[in-house]
Amino acid sequence: MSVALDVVTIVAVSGGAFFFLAGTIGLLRFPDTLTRLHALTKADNLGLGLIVLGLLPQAASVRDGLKLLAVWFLVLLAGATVSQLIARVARQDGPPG
Amino acid sequence: MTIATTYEVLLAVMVLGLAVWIVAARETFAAAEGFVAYGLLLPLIWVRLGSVDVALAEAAIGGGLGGVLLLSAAARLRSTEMAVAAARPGRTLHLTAAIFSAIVALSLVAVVLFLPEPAPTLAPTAVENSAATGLGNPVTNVLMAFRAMDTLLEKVVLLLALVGIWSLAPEQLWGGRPGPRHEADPRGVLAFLARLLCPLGIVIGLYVLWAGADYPGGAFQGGTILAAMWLLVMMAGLTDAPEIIRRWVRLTLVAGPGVFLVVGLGGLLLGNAFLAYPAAYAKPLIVAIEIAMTLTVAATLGLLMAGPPERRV
Amino acid sequence: MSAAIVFGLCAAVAVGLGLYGLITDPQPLRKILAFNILGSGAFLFFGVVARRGAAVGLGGDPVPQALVITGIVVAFAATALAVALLLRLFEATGAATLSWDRPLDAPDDPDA
Amino acid sequence: MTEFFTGALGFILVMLALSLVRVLRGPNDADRMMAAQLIGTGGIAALLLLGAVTDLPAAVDVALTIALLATFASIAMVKKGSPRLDGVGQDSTEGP
Repeated sequence: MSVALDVVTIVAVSGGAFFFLAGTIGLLRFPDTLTRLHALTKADNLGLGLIVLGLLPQAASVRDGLKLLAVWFLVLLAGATVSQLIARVARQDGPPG
Repeated sequence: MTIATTYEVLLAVMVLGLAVWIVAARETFAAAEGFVAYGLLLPLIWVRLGSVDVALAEAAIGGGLGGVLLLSAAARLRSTEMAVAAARPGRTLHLTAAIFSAIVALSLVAVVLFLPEPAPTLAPTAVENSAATGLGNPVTNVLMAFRAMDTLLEKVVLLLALVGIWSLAPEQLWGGRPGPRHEADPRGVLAFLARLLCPLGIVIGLYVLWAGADYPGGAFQGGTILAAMWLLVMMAGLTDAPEIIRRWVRLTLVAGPGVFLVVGLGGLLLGNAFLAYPAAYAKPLIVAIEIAMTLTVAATLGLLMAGPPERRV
Repeated sequence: MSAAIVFGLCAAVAVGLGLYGLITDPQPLRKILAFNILGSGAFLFFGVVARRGAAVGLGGDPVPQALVITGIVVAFAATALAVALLLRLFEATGAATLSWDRPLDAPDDPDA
Repeated sequence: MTEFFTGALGFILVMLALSLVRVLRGPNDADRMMAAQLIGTGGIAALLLLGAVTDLPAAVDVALTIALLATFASIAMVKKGSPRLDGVGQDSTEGP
């Protein structure tokens, strides 16, 4: 049982790290603001989400698990809102595209 | 170099890189954006140093309210920037300042390298006396009992800063509402965020206050989170800032220091000293002070961020 | 090297950088930013002292930690007051400068 | 498991350091703000992993606070100090 949970942790956290890598590379390499925004949201939602998912089996108590899920939910909410707001600024700042 | 040290060096280099950028950036607004990132990285250092209480405070202030304050100010002052930047001091002053700052930094480096061994610590004393209050969090013990006077005066300082800001209002606007009225878009993304985030944030703020008795957290950290939620609702235009002349505003602002003072004077009358808690009631009294403090901190920080009164209606 | 040494050195450099910015930057808001960097460096020192004082099962000496929390509150209050003063100055004069030469009157003089 | 978390933590820290480059390079406000947002998220991930590695469960509370407040800076940036959401009347153009 604990081995299976450890495998879940390793797979999920590695997946999360991969999406952070993808998000960071996208943020650095993509040509304009809106495509970079696209890359950012991957790291926000999937990267952190998978890391939270991976940490859940290791949580010491139900309360710790709930806190982890709350962190993810807050980041999802913040990410969804902020990407809207940033897109608004990007549209004002530069040519669309 | 161990792995842990490598990480610490990486973190320190990141923070210092941002600090250089904040000092050197051409545009103030960009520097303020760097300061937000700086404020988001500092809590990592504090957790690494084992000071989770401080990490919470730094996250709430540095990553949250402080960044908002400086970003908004930078945006409002953007038009003046080029003119003021032209007044850069001469090369001699830059060189002198660089040498002076380097000397200060190097002396501090020497201080760090030659700190006394073994390190002096008050931790054993704090643990020995923790039974007197019944609280499990040593930092809360220090804040609320062993150095209660500091904490009382710190809240008075917050209040004085607010009085200072309010006194910047033009005579005819005294007693009015602080800051501009934020335009509401009830179907917009900001109103959506405020409606969803605010209840959650209030729960988390109260949780941080409640946890503060035995685990990292406390009145200031919880109050800062509540202040941020209030500010969010104001920025979304869902509610307006209160007129500062209102009695409930004034009462909330003095509630924390007021309760603290009353308990302190009670200690003088019943016990043996100012701010001495009667042993049997130490914990309930401290919790009562902390609850009043949280409300006061939330109100004070919210109004500090809102600025001086700008409107009568 | 321990965490205390690494972050102690980091604190020293942050104080130096903040001090330099505070002295040289002509813009008051930049001075406020630099002041905050200087402050965070000073706070980190307390964190280092607290870390070194770890004993009897505590991760750090609680007294410096409590002092830093007080310090953060006071520094924030000071920052908010300074920002409000600056914005009021801007409102009243249309400029945000501490210089005697009003930059609006003499925009072309770099050595002013 | 600790070794694995330590490795993951180092990886996230390197990602954080890389996204700092975007703060420095810009070119405009939105880009810097995105980098700050990514640093917020990465910092949260690092805090969660650090809490698991060093056995400091309270690190999650710090992560929770950051998650709650990281949005504020972006809102302040978009509002640009004006009461309107799109910051009309403020000069928001900036060359690369």
